[in-house]
Amino acid sequence: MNSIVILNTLVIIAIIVSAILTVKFDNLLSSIIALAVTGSFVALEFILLHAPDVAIAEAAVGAVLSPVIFIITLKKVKEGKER
Amino acid sequence: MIVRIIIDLFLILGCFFAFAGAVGLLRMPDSFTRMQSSTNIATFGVLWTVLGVAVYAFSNQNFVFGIKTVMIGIFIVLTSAVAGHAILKGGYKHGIRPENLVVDEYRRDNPNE
Amino acid sequence: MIEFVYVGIFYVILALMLLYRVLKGPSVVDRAVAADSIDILTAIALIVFSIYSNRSIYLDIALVLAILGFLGTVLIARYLEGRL
Amino acid sequence: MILVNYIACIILIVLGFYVILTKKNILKIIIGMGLIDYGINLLIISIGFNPGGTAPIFTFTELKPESFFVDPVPQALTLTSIVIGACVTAMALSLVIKIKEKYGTLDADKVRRLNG
Amino acid sequence: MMKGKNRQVKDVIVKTAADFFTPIALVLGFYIILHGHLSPGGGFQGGVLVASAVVLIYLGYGYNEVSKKFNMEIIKKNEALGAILFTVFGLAGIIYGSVFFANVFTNIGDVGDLISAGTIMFMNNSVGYKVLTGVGFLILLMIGLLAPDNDN
Amino acid sequence: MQHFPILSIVTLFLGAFLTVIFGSKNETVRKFIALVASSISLILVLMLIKPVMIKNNVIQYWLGNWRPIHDWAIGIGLEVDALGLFFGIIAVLTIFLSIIFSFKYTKKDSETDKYYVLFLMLSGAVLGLVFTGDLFNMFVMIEIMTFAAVGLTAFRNYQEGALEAAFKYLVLGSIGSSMVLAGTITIYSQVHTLNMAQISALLFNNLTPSALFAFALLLAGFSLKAFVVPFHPAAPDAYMSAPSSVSMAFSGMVNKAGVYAIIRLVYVLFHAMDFKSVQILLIIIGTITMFIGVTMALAQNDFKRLLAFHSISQIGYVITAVGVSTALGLTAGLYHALNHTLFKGLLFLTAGAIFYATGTTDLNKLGGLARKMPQTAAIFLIGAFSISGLPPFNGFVSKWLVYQATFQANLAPVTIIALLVSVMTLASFIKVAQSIFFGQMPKEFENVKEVPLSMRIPMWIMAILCVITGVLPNIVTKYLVSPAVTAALNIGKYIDLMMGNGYSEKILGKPIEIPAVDFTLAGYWDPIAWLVLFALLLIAVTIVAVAGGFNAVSLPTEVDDPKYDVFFSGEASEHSHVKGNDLFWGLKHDLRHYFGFMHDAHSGIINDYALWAIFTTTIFIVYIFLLVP
Repeated sequence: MNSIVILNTLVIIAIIVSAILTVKFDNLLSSIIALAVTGSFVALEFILLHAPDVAIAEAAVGAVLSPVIFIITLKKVKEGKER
Repeated sequence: MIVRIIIDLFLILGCFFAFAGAVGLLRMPDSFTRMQSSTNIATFGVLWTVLGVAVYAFSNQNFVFGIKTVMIGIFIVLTSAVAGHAILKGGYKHGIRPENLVVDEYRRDNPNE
Repeated sequence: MIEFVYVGIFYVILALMLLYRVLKGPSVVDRAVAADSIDILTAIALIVFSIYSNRSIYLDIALVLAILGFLGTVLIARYLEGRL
Repeated sequence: MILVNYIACIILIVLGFYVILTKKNILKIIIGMGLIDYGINLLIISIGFNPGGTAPIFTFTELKPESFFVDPVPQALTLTSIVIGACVTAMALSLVIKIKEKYGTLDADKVRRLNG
Repeated sequence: MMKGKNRQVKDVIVKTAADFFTPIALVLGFYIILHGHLSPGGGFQGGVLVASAVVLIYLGYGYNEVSKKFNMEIIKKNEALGAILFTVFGLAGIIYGSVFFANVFTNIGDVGDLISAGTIMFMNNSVGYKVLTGVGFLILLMIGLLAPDNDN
Repeated sequence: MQHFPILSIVTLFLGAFLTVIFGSKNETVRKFIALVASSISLILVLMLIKPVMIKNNVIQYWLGNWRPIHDWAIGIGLEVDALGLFFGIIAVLTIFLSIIFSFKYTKKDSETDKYYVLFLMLSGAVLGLVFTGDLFNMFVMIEIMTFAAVGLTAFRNYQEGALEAAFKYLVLGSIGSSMVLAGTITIYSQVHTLNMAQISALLFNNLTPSALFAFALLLAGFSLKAFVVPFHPAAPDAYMSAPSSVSMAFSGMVNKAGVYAIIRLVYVLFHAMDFKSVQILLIIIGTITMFIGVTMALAQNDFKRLLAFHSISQIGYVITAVGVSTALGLTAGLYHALNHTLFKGLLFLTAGAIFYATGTTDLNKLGGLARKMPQTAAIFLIGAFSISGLPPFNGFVSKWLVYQATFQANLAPVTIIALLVSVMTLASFIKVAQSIFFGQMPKEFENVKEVPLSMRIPMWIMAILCVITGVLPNIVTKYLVSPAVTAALNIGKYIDLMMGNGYSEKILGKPIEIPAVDFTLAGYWDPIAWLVLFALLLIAVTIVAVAGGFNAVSLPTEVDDPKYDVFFSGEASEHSHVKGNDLFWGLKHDLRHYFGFMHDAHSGIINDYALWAIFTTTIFIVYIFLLVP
């Protein structure tokens, strides 16, 4: 049980750090990448909390669908300074 | 018992290669070498870990588990290669050049890009 | 099977280390590569956790991450190439 | 274990609100809305968690007689919430594209023709 | 146009990967839709996965191929068809003497089979159909916005 | 009978989907589908009046036949009591008339298939919201409603600001939905059920800190959906840029859905009206809402934006009256909600007719249209008299009830503010009438014709309803309002019918007593009291005049503008038309600091609006934690 608590805490720390990165980046493309990373960590956390249904939805939406539409939008509005 | 030792060996190997890949990704000097190091995670780290898990599953007669795990390993190896190729090419065309470059063969072969 | 959890913890620590590269990475390429590696590490941690809790249904999520996780990276590459 | 989750949810929600309040790029504001979604979904799932439980899906093998399920209702709620969040994100992004075409900018300070 | 054709030949690795992974993504998505009442996942998740196969095809072949393959108007109508099917399966509960969303046809199949669980399975599949067409429509729309940029 | 509520919801959604399939090419088909769906839904809901309103039943319906097991609700239930049905009737009426109006009104738009799809989804979501008995289902319906409303706001995206308004609405609405969801799940974490009847039973005398937190979050979220004041700034933008038929639906249904949710929350779910502090909170919010709404409306120059601010102001009346928490106050609030739907829908339709005929709603460009559009002018006057509370029309009845309720509850300052707001409403509608229908007609409107018959029919229906509800208040009160009031106060019955007989007694201990509903519609006439009231009113006006005026800024008399010249007969009459801007300039000049401040506060920047919403939510949380228990 104890090791699961450690694993959970680590994943939570990863979620928080990547969320802070999402907020911190001024470059939109980097921000989107950090958002996708947050999404995959959140999916992992859902599995640790035994919610596989939600985790699949989160992995499909947060790590696949939403980066795709965000990047297409970013390309369309062309404001990302890519470096 | 011998199975346990094999599994542990596989897992330790996987951990080692993944660790090496991560350290490389952190410590390498420029984007291209970092990219090379990240493939370490995707190939050797994944492969050994997946093998270990699969051996455990098969030894416990849990065939669904083993087959799914092996499939995941194969897919990760294939997709990460594709992703690495694409991101390298994208980065190069975007204007990121390796440091200490001696011969730029891509530029030599595709002079007008 | 308690040792599988330790493997998972190790991989999550590696992912945390890679977040430093996401933070630092001088160019978007570095960030994308690090994010791709984090996806892979997440998938492995998922495998390990699912065999720890002995539910094979958890592997579907890892399957999704493994098959479709590279889409975002390739799309970012196309974006950088300027021919999306 | 759960306390850490609650703290993380609050941090995620606060970060999302921080983005909405301070960032002037409307695309960034949508990213902030995504962060709020993550925080609330995590909150719901954490409320439904039951230490020692397993996923509320019945399979014939792999389930021991003494194992029990975590609360399935919050998972259903979160699923709905994720679907709605995805729809809202897609809608907002299409609006952003149209706003960019019409206004020529993404700055929230300049997208203010309706005021007073 | 010539330039675009030239490009397609060059990026052979991504194209091969798209060739290889599109069927796998489709199979995975349909597996998740069809086993929605047995394993994690269901209509929405599988639908999103199937729809992201569109992105794969786009990455491999470019917009022209995608726009040749798919007809937006028909996809839109199919999405509404999925929604109508869902509602009709809900109404079947009323028609067979019970209340809305009631689970009728429960005598089909055994517990744990692919075809079992009565109306729930049908509703799950129609949701999957709706989502895969709906999200596919969304992605096609988004890609279509990029099409003018793609030419120059 | 039992299936009517779900069928009325499903019909609308089914109509939306069928429109996509069959109506994407053919205009007639989609109009036919929309008309059929809305009229079926109208008939189904109206047939519920007899059992629910008159015989005082409550229809309960468990989706999928998941009834409560061991006194524990596990399924999603629909529960139609008189309160829900009251708002349901308002909603279906609005839907039906709005769809008839939009047949001709959207003639110039392309892609009207999307219009009908989104509109039918919006109306289905509102019906689902008022009929449901499940807290999470309420959230889902609110979210669908917001989504469809955003789509409809952006429908005329060639117009100035439609996209911007839609974006602001979307961001604010998503903040509100997050608050509602967080509140819902906080309640769930305490009582582990989502059925509203069971929550109501389990939260009785059991307000733990988490329940209080949930109450504050839900109140803030629903207030955002009802657009009360600190949350309002998305509303005028959205109402202004949406098509008029949709603006009517917004003020008729979407606002009312928020009001319904607030009533359900404070009366049924939390029994919160027993607390004096919650009453005071609602009354303060409502008073601020009606005052700021009307003063902002005075300063507007666009007809629809002015109407939108009036809509906010009238919602303030409703919230104030609901907050008084006596039976009379609730009656006043519900009656005013009904009337608001009627006259505000009427006014929005008038705005739509003017836009259809002339292509603009800017008050400074219009004028003298009464000669060209006599019927529209007559209808507009009926609506304007109703909203300003002139005696034969319905606004008088409900406003009188509001004054009476607040005055009986020893809240004379609120009564004074309500009177003042009513006066300002009349003033601003004089401005509208002057600048649109009377005065000089600009030359470019020589060829304006009356709008077609299918647009006049819903306007006339609403006008007649306005007169009927104004002339026959006793009948309306007896058959529509007072059953709803009784249902809102009779919580024990609500719980019993959902969870099985005896459940509420087991949990609540004793049957909750229904307070006697005391209607004295003839009016409360106590001469001394009214004398004091008028004296206070005079003093208030004096204070306002003193506070704003008496400073020595010279008035712009020496400006060389011909419109300030003395007017003699026989001159060219170009400058004799008094524009909308020019009316009440004295008041605006005297109160210029206030108006300037409010104008700057409505800055149009989304970050500011989000800041208002979040800040007010924080205040709610702090207030409720400090004062409620």
